[in-house]
Amino acid sequence: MSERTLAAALNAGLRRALEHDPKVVLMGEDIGRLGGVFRVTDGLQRDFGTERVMDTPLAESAILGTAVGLAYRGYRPVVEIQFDGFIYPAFDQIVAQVAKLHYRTQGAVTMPITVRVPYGGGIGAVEHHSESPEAYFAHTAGLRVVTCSNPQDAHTMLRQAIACDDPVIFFEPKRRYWVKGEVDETLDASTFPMDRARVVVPGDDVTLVAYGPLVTTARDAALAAQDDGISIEVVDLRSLAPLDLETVESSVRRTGRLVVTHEASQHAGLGAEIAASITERCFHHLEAAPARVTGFDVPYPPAKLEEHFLPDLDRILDAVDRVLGRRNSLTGWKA
Amino acid sequence: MSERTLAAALNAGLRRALEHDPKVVLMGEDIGRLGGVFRVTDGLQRDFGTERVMDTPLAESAILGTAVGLAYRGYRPVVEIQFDGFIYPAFDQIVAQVAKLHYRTQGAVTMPITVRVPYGGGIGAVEHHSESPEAYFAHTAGLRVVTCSNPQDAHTMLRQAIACDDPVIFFEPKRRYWVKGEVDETLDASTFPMDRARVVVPGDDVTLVAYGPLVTTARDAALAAQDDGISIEVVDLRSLAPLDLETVESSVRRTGRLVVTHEASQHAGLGAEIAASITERCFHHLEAAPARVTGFDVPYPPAKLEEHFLPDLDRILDAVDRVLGRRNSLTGWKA
Amino acid sequence: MLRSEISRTSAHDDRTDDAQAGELDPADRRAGVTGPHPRTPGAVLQLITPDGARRPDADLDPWVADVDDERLAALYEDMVVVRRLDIEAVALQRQGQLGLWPPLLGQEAAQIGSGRALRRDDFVFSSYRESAVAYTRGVTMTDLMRVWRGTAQAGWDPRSIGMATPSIVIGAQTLHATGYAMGCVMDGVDSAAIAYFGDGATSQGDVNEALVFAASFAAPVIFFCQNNQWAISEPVGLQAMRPLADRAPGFGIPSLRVDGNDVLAVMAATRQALDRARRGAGPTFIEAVTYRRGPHTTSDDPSRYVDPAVQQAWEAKDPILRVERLLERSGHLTEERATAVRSRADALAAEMRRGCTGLDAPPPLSVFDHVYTSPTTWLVRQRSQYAAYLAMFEGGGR
Amino acid sequence: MLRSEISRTSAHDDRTDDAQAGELDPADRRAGVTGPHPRTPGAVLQLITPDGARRPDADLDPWVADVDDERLAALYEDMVVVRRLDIEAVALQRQGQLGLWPPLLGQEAAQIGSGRALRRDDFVFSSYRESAVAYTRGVTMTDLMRVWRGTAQAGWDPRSIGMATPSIVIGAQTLHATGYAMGCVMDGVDSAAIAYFGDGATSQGDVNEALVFAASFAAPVIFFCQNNQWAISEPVGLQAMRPLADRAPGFGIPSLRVDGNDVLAVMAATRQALDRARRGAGPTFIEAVTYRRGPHTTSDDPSRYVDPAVQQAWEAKDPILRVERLLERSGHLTEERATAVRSRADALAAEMRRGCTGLDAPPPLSVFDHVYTSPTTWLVRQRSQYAAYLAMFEGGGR
Ligand SMILES: Cc1ncc(C[n+]2csc(CCOP(=O)(O)OP(=O)(O)O)c2C)c(N)n1
Ligand SMILES: Cc1ncc(C[n+]2csc(CCOP(=O)(O)OP(=O)(O)O)c2C)c(N)n1
Ligand SMILES: [Mg+2]
Ligand SMILES: [Mg+2]
Repeated sequence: MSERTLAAALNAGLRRALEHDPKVVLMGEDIGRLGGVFRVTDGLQRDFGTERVMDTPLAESAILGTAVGLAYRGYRPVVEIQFDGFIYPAFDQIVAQVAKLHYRTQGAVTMPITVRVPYGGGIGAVEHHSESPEAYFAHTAGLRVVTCSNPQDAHTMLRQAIACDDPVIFFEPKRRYWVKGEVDETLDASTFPMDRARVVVPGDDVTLVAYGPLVTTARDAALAAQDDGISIEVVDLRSLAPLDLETVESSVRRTGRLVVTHEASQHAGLGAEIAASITERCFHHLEAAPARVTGFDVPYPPAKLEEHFLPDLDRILDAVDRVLGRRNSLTGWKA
Repeated sequence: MSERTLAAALNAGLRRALEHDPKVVLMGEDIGRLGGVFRVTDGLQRDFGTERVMDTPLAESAILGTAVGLAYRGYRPVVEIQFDGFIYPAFDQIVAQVAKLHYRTQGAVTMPITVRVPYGGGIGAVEHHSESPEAYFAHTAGLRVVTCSNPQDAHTMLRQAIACDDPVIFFEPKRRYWVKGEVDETLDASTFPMDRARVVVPGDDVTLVAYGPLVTTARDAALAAQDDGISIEVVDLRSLAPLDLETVESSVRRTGRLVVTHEASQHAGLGAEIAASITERCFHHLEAAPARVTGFDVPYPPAKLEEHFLPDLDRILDAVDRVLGRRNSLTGWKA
Repeated sequence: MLRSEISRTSAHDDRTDDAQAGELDPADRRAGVTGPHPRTPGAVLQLITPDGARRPDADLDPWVADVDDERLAALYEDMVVVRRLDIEAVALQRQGQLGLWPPLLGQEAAQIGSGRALRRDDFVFSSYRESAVAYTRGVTMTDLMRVWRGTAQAGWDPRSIGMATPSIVIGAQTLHATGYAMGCVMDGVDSAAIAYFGDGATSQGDVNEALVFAASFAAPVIFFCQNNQWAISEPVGLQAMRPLADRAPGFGIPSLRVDGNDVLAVMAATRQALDRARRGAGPTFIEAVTYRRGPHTTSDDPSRYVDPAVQQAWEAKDPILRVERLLERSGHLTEERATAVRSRADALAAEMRRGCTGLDAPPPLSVFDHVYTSPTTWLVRQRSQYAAYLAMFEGGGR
Repeated sequence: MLRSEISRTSAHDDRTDDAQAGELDPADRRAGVTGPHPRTPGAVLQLITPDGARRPDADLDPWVADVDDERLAALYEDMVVVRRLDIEAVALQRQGQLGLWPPLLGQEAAQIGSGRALRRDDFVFSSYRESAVAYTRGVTMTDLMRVWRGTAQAGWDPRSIGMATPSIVIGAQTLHATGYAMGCVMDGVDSAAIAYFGDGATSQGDVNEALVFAASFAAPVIFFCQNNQWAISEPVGLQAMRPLADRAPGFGIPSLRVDGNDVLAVMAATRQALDRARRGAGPTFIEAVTYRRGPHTTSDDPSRYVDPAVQQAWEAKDPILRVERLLERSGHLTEERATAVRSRADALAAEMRRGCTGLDAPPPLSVFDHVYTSPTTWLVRQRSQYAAYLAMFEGGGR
């Protein structure tokens, strides 16, 4: 047990995976001597060599495509995409090959590929460095999509992802890379599977579903709401595909109210799926329509505007007020 | 006014656009002498020349990327992607460039690009030829995403898409290419904008939202339901981004019941967005949770299994029964 | 006119060494010289002429020194068989037994010559048209039919056959082959990967990225490009201004341009490339110059774009006929043997037909199988709901 | 080891013609010969040596015959200015006034020499590091700051400047340039497009597809690759086994390899390429061999991967110093003039600083502007809801 940043917890996870399984190889741009632009792979090439920690030429489709070939050969490639906005050149290999090969071959070929993607905004970056493309992958059958919100999960879930025989898109909340927390590396990875959601703050009045970078914000919102006498249950989704709807459902059956938040745009985002699925499952328990607090349906804006794009504590609490029928920003608003 | 197949209506739409505006150019694989694998561009290269109807090398990213350059130069490229499953190599150019350039340049540069994509299943094809990737694009801010269900709309909407200064992903329901209908080429394109949904069958008990290839199926379902004394209102969505939620909303306010159907997988698909949005807007009018009838959350299956993937009349009617509280397949089903 | 359709064809001439030597202009010469073979730029390596004459070639001959008339006859038999199977598959499609078929007529030598050069432990990553390669890998007649009949998305177990499931997305497989080859090096074995792709595929980003990675990692991979002159209706001259073999050297990958209708030359080139791969000398690019004599697939209508005269010219360069002539001349193709070859081909075709027509639709609920290595709660639920739905009908319908 | 880090550097030697002539092995020679210049393979064209000597070159000289000492002095001034601006921008970033800055230190000649070769009606598609090119296009000091301060996603109106907004996605812009160039042909004008990209970018599928399309459509586009030896921490030797200029000829595109620290050679090469483009002779690929002397961006830490000795060697090849020496020798750089140049640079730097610090955050609701050319019902609603939300706080908060 030691205190680590989220980035360091990932680094330790990669190290453990490299030690544990000789078939694990790391690939990506600048992951070697530089240790990755976020230093998540710091020191790994030095310790495991250039054959297991490979700097690749600058071509994302090729990184994924060669990872597929390595998987055919029995390897477990762990691929780094430098930033969220640079995963799109690899989209074809991911959705048409990585996601479908196990299905296509009726199980004969597995694709134990982990794709690590630093994602999300809030770091004042230039374009393409702040996106949340998780819905594209969650909509793609055959992929597992997960994201972590704290150092312990970062460590454990990454090891689970690498050990998983299915392809996993592993979204890392880049603005939380430097958040610190206790990490127990000896925690048995199997005790809490990566596809399970977790109630991180128990509560009775409203279920607040968040994931990745916004879990911290959601916790803060729950804390702030206490002062108003509102009890929020915060669920950290962790897995975006498949969704652990059971955990959300059992919470909403108690609270009767659901707020979902994510940074990605609203239209056809994950929030829609959670709202729709929970409505299907708990229609008669719902006291109000599920509310979504998300990025707007605009491209990611310039850094100086991102605070007006990203959900924050106040916008979340405003939605909490809405599902509780309290005065909120839409009180009196007319379309 | 003349009777045409949907494919011929599109062909006539392209012809009109080429005649009308010298800046319109067509690009794609095999669209020239062959006239496209579905013959949608038949005869156009012969009549407008190789400079306005261009066979391109076999590279989708380049087709979109050069279309961007042509748009910079003032052209209105109309691009054909040969099949749904081959749009992914162009994904980066579409989501990172085409969708964002107008926003990025604060309106200085427009991207009047139309991307025609034959999509959907039901034609007994091999892999990658039956997909419904619309949600990926609908989730991408800056794109307009539309689809047509009949020859008249095919013709008019395509002309509207080409005339539109925003990029439009134009999904063509390939299994309906040979469906015939009356087409009035003189219909003023502006009378009914392409971003408006249309009630194609009026009804009182259930609102059934469909688009593209399933509109025909939805109409058939409405007809069949009449025998059971059930009155279904069928809404042809036409535009998937932006959504015309007003039309759906005003229908659901009357019926209190919503069924949405599409071929794409369910998880984070368009159905979720429609269900969630309508729940937000009409929560107190809903008598039952909106139901979705969609492709399953599996990769598109081999041809001999596609009937067990695609929504059909019976599966739609089963969901209609469900929202009506009638006996249905889930009566007595236990999770 | 934006580009000249006429001028661009010359770069793709298929003439062999001697014929072409004097005709290229100096600029072409400069740009066109390829890897380890300091030959006439753009020239096509050949060992058996269309007339069935054996041409000596100092570079290639050593690689097929072991191919005596007996072995050549075996290659001949392979080619006759795969042509027969191809004809049968077309017939099956016409009769509604297959949804689609991509004929290989004309490309038998390119596929047999390369496929037979491989070792069991090598691994093939192909496109959709390589049924003859699949045949050389030992794919059964029935398995060959699955994808095209629509009963499965893949016909065989890639690992046991040593051949990946065909890639329908153009070019994607070249990266898979490169990654696999990187894995061979890591494993310390001298197996190689071979990627099959078409002339049209060379325009795809993926194929070029594969060249970049293969060069950078010195991967033991063969890029085997069947230049059959067409990508559906598009001539190779639209894809590339230079012979395709000229592309690779700029990436640091040596290339060979070989007569793709000459089974012996193809085999020699492939073996040479495999030898480089096994020696740790990295990737090789082979352009096999051939011709797609059938439609792109059974859905295609080549009458819209093919010039019959060109088609005829290529028929004269038939890959089987030239070996037949050579073997006849050397007395190794007796009437008896020819008959035996034909009946073996017929027997396999019959086996294929039986296998094909015997393939039934998979059970409905198998649509949910193998999405993940272990079923997820969500898919189990979806499946069970669909089972409940199907059960409604069993009981006599809704 | 999977690949040899050492052996691969040799292909990227930056030595000029004479120096390198005898050293390449025959295979390298064969593969390395580039387009219209039948020179020593891999050799780097140069007109001004690092010592400031003017080297004659029969091929290049005619293209800069008009560049007398006065004009050379103007290029010198340009380079001094853009270096000064670059230094100011780095300082602004360190002071928290910019979010990020990608320095161009060392690449002044490559950008000024090419930028100044362009006509007003040509169009630039660049990457993020080409602020000196933007300067030649007349972008204002304030506009140059917008993207990096984070007040906008684009700094200027591309159409009025004749330069697209920088492409951050590596390689994407090469396709835009190609399409634009195709449009020039259709319009019957002799304008050209130029695409700027880095050595790392050459590995991207998009860049290779751009070469395919440019060749196929004979597009009047210049592929201007600044080989600054690094893609963040990755040396060019990881991306390519051959000099980058060797790539294009295999696509049917002639190429030039030029000393990117020699403003005159760069200008000559670019003008030659532009002339080909205007004459309808199609695309040209230029590799400008240079060096990124600063960090990748202000966020980077090159001490992790740069060898100080290599860095020093490149400092000796400084692009400004050599012109300074040449002009001093010819008496065209008086103390007076040098002072004038410096104060102009300082003035512009001050203007840039003022412009930068004067840029405020855009109004909150502008986040909804320009998503479409006309607002959609849906966005109008989202905007109005957010306005209602913001209004809550104006009234004294929740
Ligand atoms: C990415 C992608 N785009 C388009 C297609 C549609 N398509 C199928 S085959 C083909 C032509 C391929 O030509 P070539 O590479 O020469 O192979 P050949 O068919 O001649 O064997 C095209 C365009 C595809 N399968 N994949
Ligand atoms: C598609 C894509 N992948 C990754 C990145 C991250 N990235 C930004 S710059 C860079 C290196 C680019 O190197 P090069 O092309 O040589 O240009 P230079 O920075 O040297 O000017 C990388 C990997 C990106 N911007 N786009
Ligand atoms: Mg072909
Ligand atoms: Mg660089």
